[in-house]
Amino acid sequence: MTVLLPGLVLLPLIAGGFAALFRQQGRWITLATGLGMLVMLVLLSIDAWGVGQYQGLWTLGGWERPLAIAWYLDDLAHLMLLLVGLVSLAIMAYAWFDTETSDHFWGLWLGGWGAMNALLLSSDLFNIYVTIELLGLVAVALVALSTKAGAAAAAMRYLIISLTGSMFFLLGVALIYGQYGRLDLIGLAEVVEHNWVTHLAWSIMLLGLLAKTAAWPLHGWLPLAHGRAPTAASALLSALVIKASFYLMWRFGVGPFAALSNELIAMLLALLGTMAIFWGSWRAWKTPLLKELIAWSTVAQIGYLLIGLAILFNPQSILTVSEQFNPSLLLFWLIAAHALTKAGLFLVAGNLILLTHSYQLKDQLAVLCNSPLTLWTLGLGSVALAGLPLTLGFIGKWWLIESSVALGQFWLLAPLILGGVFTLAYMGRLLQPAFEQRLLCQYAPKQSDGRPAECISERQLAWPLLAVPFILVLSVWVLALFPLYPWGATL
Amino acid sequence: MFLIDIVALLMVVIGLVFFVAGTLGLLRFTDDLTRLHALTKADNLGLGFVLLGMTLLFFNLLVMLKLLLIWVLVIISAATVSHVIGQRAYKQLLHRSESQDDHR
Amino acid sequence: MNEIAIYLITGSVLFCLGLWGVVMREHLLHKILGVNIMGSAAFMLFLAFAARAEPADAVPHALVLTGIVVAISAMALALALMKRVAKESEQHQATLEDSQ
Amino acid sequence: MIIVDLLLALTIVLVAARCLYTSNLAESVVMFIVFGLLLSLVWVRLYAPDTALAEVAIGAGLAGALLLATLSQLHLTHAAKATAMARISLIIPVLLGGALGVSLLSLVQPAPGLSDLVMNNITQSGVEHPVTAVLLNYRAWDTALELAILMWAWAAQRALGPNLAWHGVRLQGLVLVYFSRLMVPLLALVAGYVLWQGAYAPGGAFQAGALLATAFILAFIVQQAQLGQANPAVIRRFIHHWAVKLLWLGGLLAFFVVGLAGLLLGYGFMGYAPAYAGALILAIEIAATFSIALILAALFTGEGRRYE
Repeated sequence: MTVLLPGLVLLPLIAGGFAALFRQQGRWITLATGLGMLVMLVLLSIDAWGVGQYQGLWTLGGWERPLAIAWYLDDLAHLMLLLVGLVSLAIMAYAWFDTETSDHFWGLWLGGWGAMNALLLSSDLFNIYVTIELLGLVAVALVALSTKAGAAAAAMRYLIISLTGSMFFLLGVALIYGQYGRLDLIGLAEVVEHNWVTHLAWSIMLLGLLAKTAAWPLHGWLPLAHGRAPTAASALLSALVIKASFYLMWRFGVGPFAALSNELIAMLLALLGTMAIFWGSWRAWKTPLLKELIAWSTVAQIGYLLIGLAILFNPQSILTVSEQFNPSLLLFWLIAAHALTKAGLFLVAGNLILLTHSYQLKDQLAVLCNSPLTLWTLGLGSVALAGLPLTLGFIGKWWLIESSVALGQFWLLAPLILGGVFTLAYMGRLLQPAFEQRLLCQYAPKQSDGRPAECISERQLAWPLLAVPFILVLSVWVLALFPLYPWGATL
Repeated sequence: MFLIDIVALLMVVIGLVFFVAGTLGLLRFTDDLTRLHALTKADNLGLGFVLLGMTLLFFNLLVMLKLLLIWVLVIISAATVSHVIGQRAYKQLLHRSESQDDHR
Repeated sequence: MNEIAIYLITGSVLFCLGLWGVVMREHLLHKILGVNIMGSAAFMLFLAFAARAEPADAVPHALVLTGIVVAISAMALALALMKRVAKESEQHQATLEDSQ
Repeated sequence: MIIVDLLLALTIVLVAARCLYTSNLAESVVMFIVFGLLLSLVWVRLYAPDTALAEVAIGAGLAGALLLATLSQLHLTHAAKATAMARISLIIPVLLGGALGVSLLSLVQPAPGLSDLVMNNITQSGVEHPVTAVLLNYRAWDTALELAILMWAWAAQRALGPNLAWHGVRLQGLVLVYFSRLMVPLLALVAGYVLWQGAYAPGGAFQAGALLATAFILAFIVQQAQLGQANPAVIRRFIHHWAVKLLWLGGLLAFFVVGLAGLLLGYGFMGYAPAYAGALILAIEIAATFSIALILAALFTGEGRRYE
């Protein structure tokens, strides 16, 4: 193992430590780190395209597997590493130009990035617990960075839920160790059998992870935390942090605990997902606050991911992996589409708040009439979020629909299709008056400098603040044009 | 050997009796200063007896020295802590009697 | 019935008690202590499993040592956050009642 | 001995219940400290002296100090009384937990675990004490990440903004000063001893770090109590001096440097050359001890900015 994989974890952790301790230099440390990480991610992907020498199992410390901690890099982990890296870089670029970014942000998120990478690579139950705790602490601190009223309470609620979820996970790990005497996922996959303790442990871990992902009945903390966090933090949390616990459910469910999957648990997850789509969309439709609207939409979008999980966990599903094609990885594109779109939308919301100094949806419409790029970003983002054809989300959603039909679960078509309609509906709350207003503005009385009255223009902002969200949202469309599988085989 | 065991056991039991007495005082006495008195005096003596019993059981110079060190450290910290608590309790007492004077 | 059975049951009861504190008590300090008690309960299960082997299995011991430091870190953050919540709330009350 | 276990188990459950149930926060905190002390007894009964040491120092001692300090900074120290429903519902966790525990009894007898693997490889690991071998050799990556957690818990705490003011009482007399002059060097000495002993007996970086942190905190509290809070606390400024801050990262850096060196020399990431393993582990442990001690102390003292 050359230095690439450890570097992806160590570099952000070391740099983040320095950035946290010496906050005045945090920005510049982050810039250097970001460039370094970009280079490493590119090198890793080039390798995956050609040789693939990094793929597979790595045991740390030169010991054999049950004793040592193992890392495991496969296509899914690799794609997640890329997604986390690119979205982080984009959001950090935004935060660089955002005048309200706290100097605590850099050190905190570098730590979160390192924790995320360590989590994605890890193949050891207890090591995963340590990484999710690190990520959880960072995430809570990111929410608490905001000085807005209620941010501390939202962060506190998030911390309590997150810690309780971790404790459930830890209890599950303890039970697994008691039953099998080992913690490595690969080894567990070989020995796991049907018995009460194993089922109990897996359910407890699943429960903890569902709470950390903000699945439907356990979602209460998310709109508060994501709605009140600073802009860049909201984007990171919604795009990446909740995906970490989702990734773990996916990993465990098809890895060590695949033998335990049954139709009951799949049905339960599908129900939770359905409820999440309906309830999240409804609340997004009702809320008067822009950021809370986007946060509630995250709750709804998690519903899609849960339905995807239900399909993965259903033993009837046909998930044969051929040379060219691993169908379950289509779910990854749903994650990627959501991460990219949601990051973009939260950044746009941040722009609108910067311009109007208001969190209310109705105040922000005034900006849109004279802000073509913001309007385009919102429009493209809404369509991408709804998962209409030609976007990346459609690839994932189509797979969900196809699989539901193949499984005979026709009722799932209702949430899957209606969810997209709902998305357009609640995003339309922002878009439809904006288009109307834009028309009105063109005929409105002009000021002396030629700009329409009572319009705040996006041109008051630095251009990167507009470009970053646009690029994020556009990438959801562009990626859908490219071949599905970046490096050929088995993906 | 057997005799030593019995003596050691006796010491530990005596120590425990002192502990029980100290705890009773802590629970039953009415104000902070007397509680402190019950606790520190009885417990230090109790700990001394228990440790004495232990030394007899092990009868090893190194262990003896360690146990002695424990006893000395506990006594020092107990004295300091009760000094601090006592000051606090005394101030509260003064404060209370002052406010009673005000009422009259 | 040996000590391992006793501590397995105690650990389970403690975990549920901690969860009760997190869910049912309003004050944040109780919630924080509840989470810590849940963690200690998980440690108790780990160590009870370790004590089955002769000599005791060292791996869970190391895991619990790591876990204790993680728990104190989380507790330090939680207490600091609780103080800020109490300061920002109108009655200086450290509960989550006014956050909805 | 089974009676001792039963009594201990019963007491610990009652103490935990009381800790969560009472509406007096001070009582809650004291009960939690008692809970930590009882836990360390349980750990001793479960043949885990290392964790017992750490539990006393961290779980009861440091956590207790943090909790008491928090209590002195809060305005209100009474929570709402538990409602009647909450009181009745207390039966649920006891029954549910009991049922859960009984259902786990199938795990009592066979003893799968990594004990044999740990002992078979111990000669290669550089230390004689199996727990230290697991912590700093077999599963060193966990330990490194855990130092990162400490680091980021501090960063997160700092990100929350200024701390609340203390409601300290100014003490008369110099008893505390003399006490700290005796105790701080002794604590440092014991920390060094515990660290050194970790190679072959219970002890190591965690326990030593916690002891050293206690020394810092003791010195800080004594200074606070004797001088009153208007004076700048020297200890806090020492801990937050930029050169000392480098030591905070020392543990993490030592792990990473040694880990990468192992990678480049062909022993795998986080691997050691067996011949030098003992020395490398000791070096890492020394760095980690300072990191743990300084960060834990900094978590207690705060950076110094206070709300007015």
